[in-house]
Amino acid sequence: MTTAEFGTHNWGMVVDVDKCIGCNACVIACQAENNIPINTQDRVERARSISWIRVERYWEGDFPDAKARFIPIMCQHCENAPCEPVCPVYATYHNSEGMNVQVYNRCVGTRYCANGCPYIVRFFNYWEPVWPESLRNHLNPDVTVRSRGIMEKCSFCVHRIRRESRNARSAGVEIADGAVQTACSSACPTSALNFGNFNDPDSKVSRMKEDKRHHTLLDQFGTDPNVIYLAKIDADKKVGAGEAATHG
Amino acid sequence: MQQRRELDQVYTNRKLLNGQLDTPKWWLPTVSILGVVVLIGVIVIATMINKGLGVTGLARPVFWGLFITTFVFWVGISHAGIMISAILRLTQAEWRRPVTRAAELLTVFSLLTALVFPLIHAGRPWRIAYWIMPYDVARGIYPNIRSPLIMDPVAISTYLTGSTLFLYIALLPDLGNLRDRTTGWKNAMYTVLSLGWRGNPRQWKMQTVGGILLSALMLPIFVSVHSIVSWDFAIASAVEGWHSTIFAPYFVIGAVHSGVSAVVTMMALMRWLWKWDDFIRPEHFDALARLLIVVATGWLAFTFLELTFALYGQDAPEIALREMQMFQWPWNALFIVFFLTAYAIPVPMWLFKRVRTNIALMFWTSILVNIGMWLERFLIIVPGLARRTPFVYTWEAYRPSAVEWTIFIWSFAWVTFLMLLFSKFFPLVPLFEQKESQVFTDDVMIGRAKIPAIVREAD
Amino acid sequence: MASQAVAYESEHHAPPPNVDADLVARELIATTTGASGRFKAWTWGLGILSIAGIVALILKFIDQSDDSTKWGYVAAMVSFLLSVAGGAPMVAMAPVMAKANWVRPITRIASLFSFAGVATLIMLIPLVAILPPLVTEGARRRTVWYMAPDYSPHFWTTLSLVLLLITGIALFYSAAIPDFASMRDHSNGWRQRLGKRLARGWVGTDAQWRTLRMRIGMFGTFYFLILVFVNFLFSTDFGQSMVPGWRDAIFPMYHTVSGFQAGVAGVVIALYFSRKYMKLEKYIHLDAFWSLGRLLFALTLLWIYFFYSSFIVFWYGRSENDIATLDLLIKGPMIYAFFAGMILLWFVPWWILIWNKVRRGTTMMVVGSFIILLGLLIDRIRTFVPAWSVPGDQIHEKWLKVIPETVWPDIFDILIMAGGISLVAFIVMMMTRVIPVLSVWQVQEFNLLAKPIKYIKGHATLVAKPD
Amino acid sequence: MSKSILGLFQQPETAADAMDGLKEAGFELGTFDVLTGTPYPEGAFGEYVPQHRLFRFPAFGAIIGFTLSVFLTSVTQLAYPMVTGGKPILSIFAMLIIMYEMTMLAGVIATVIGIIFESRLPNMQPGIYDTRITEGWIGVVITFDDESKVADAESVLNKAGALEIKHA
Repeated sequence: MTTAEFGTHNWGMVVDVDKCIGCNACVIACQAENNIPINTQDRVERARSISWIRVERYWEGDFPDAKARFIPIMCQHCENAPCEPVCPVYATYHNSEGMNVQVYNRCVGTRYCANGCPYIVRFFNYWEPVWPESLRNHLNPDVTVRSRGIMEKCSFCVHRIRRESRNARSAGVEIADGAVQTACSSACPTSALNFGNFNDPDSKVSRMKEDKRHHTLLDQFGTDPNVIYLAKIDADKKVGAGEAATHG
Repeated sequence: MQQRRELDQVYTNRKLLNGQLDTPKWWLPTVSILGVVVLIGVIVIATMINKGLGVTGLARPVFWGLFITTFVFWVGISHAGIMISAILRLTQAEWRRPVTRAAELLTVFSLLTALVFPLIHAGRPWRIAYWIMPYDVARGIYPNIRSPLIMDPVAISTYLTGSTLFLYIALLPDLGNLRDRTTGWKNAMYTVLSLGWRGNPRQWKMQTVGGILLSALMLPIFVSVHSIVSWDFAIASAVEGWHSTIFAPYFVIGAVHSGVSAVVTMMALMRWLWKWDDFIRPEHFDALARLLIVVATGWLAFTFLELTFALYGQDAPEIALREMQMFQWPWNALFIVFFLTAYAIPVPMWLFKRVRTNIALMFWTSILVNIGMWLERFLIIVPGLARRTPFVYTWEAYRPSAVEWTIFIWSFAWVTFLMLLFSKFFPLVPLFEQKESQVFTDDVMIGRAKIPAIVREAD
Repeated sequence: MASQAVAYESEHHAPPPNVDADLVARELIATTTGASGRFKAWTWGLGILSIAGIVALILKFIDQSDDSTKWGYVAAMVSFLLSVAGGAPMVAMAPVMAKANWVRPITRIASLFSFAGVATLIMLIPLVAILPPLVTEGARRRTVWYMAPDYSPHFWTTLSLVLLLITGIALFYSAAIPDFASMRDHSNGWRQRLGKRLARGWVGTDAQWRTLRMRIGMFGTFYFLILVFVNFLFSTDFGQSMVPGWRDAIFPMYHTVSGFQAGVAGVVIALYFSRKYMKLEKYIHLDAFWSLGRLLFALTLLWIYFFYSSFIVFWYGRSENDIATLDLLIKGPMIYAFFAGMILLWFVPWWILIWNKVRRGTTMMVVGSFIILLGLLIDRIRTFVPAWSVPGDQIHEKWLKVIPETVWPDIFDILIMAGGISLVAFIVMMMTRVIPVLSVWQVQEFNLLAKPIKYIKGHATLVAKPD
Repeated sequence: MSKSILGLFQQPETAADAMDGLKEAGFELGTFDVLTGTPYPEGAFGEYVPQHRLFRFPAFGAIIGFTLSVFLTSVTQLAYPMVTGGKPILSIFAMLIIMYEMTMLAGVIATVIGIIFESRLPNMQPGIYDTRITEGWIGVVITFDDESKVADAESVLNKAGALEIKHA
């Protein structure tokens, strides 16, 4: 019963788990692109590290024939996002391009959204972000530096989308498929991460979505995510990373 | 149930106004010590706001911790007031009389305390204006009323306003009384506050009728407040321990359980501190304990239902969560303590009249109940968040930091502090109700038996 | 001061009828004999309807025992009867625990309903046979019986219902002994013989009274516990667990509370008629109606509260089974039933009972009670018919995949429903021939404890509160 | 302000006698009143039972509160429509809660105003009074339009056994 009426765009991502080699390039790219403060050792130990995209690793099977499985997890940009209705100040809502956006300026930091999120991809700034002197000039001018006390999460690199749509508008053309790439998708060496427009039926992601391996994470919560996963192909085992990620 | 005692009204005035007309010896030292604790708490809060929430123990995925637990706890305590003074007024329980005002006070002050926690617990407290009172056309954006966090302030402020006014209306006759007993600036103050109370039939009728009417109006609010607080948790479909339809009544009855126990604690303290043995008598504790047995058992039934239907679906994550909540360190220890203190120890004790009429025992058991009820909230909120999701990245435990504990302690000092300040200027036991009970109770002789009876107006 | 003041028919300041105990006994026992023609006609009509209902039940069982989806209306009926017949005696018990004086005269009329538990039991028997086992197609359906043997719900529900019936009758009997004694002394014919047999040598010694009070308290507590248990079992095993993924922790409580609501309504109706047609104005004071009215009002609000607190959680939750459950229970044709139930169970009674004038009268009270009963029937149909309409080969699923067709009542169902309701009325009416509708000794006690007094210059009532 | 006298009694019965005496002496109800330190059962002194319209206040307040809340909840959502979690822009079930609270709040406030208004407060010139009334004494206060009847009023009070009579 979603009431969002989309324009020409419904941005989404297709993650081919079969291609993921767990190299974490996407994580680094995201950190650099989005001015995410450095996850120092103590932050990681205190479970306060921030990484908009992460690569979950699973072991399947027992020791001698154990297999490592990787699955990249970022904000799923759900249509029925549990995080959205609980925010008292509309700091997070669903925009007309099918994205779950976070408005830093509105956020007062109740952290209710983070409780609601089953994927736990929302992060809270416990401290004022700091960078070593050497990195000061490396910050991305297109992305806000989040102050302390607010939530943040994967934005599908919205600033890139905006740039491309500006260019397209000035050129008077539609945004070409694949013109917009998020930091992670452009950094992915095996093109496991694919970004595109689901509303365009013959875009790459729309075509990949039709693959019979497709599934979404934790579908029992009925969140209807915009990130589609393609299950692991396994020669000897039928179990795919998808099932491993969903309950049971 | 009511041992009828002829108490001279002059004596009643002198005893029940001893807090206002002359200061007890212990008052000043106690208040100053509490003041120091309160001050320390305020400083800690200020530092936390200044430094940021990093000073707390919160860590993904536990984004709500001790603060919200304590918030729920105090909101729960606040349900004492209306429970005692509204429900018992409507059901005409005679023994409510000495307790009503203290209970209403507890409501007001615990709500004031509860309100603090969500605010200081926000990431950017200096911006909560946009959250709580945000109808600023300038920003063009209004609060999201779909959010339970908007319903909370609305409900709590409604309850706070209502019970404050309720308290004041019931205070009017006693203010008149104080006005007659005092001189100088105090007299002036009470004259203004009592609005020129005289005690003619019209005013008394308004007291009684208005009291009933206000009770009837406050009752639905009382139920709604904790239900709405419970929906903060219940609507989160992704958190196994929270998404249960029973939460609203379950929280409400739990709140009554802890609130009434808190009233018992307070009564015992009042009886000891102000030496009100003639007014707060064992039979009042007896009656409250009987009430508590019923409430506690009802609450246990709801707990049972909540657990049953958590496992009803037999979903792996739900079962895993419950397993962690009850059988894994450190939750299992907390769970055992919770169950013992909230039900298993006090309620069987209350079954004996000897315990029910023993003030000291009632005092300690009621404190036990509140320890247990605090743990209940903690065990609902924190394990629910700290559950093991399929994502190993988020498997973390939560340890409250010293800052959180300090603010937790501060809240208790703060409530007591406010209470004692209030007691310096206003009577904690409603004098007119006390005297009314003298007027309205009588004995009837049936055969040789002398049976306590109550005068009911034939209206 | 709005208090539980003793208010009277003519004008409020009239003193209560301090008729002497002997006269009370004679007048009340007289009501058991000399039924009017209208009364006889009604009992005949109701009796015939009930028999028709039972026959229809048997035929339906022969005809449709293979298809569980057809039995929703019978389930709804059992739930309805359980609510009315089971809830009513509670009305007598709860205030007695609270030592309320107004309830003393009317405890009997409330506990007469426990005999109507027979009707519930009759309806339940085929249903138990129809109820699918826990394990279907190798999969265990969602119930509270996690590891229990396969037929646990069938067994325990039946057993607890039988227990409820027995406890109810025991409660009735232990409170009725003194009345049997006075029937032995004042009545004649078979009633006297019956009284003689059942009074078991009651002479009213102090020890006998003490044991009597103890028994009433004991059976009352048992009755309450068993009633809650029955509601819990029936609403989960015969309601929720029939729908895969319907997980509503508050539903048993909802079922119980609306049961009490129906019970109070039933008592009000019984009071009204016995007061009107048995000329008992002198004994059934308006005060009782007033207090029952307030009770009914509170329960009405409680109903909407429980309903809303489950609904809002579903509405926010939006997980697969939340949505499926809502679609099943309050979408499609059921939306009308839902709104009808809400209006009849909450809005209209709420609006009627909020007026003190209504609660002090009898006519609007009885109208409100009938409305509540109708609303409850519709609400039970709204919950149980969709629940049973889930095909038997799907009820073990994780959650509901396809919303089944709504089942409409066939001729059997209509007959069964009419029969069930009339059976309850029939049983209660028949019992009034056996024993006075008002318990004699409690009326006497009432008159003993509530004394009209002249307080200085005003009028008041002195209500004694014995421990 | 017209003249008024206050007779003080210790026993309710005597006070009641005084009230009767005043009635017999031809003072109409309303010109004399009884002051007590505790509520007594209505009509205990045969005093004139005050009429009140208290029950209209909550209804009135509730209506205001409800209208206000409907406006607030619906307009603020429509004014800045944003989709959250696929919920309808006008989410009635969330609005209901806010409406409920605001209705109750307005009802309570109106009731309190009603209580204060109906007990004719605040009244900073309460007139003749005695502090012993809050110590259990009972005052019978009579207000006169003409001075002439003061004497027989006093006699009535004395006959009933007034312990003290104050003039003002």
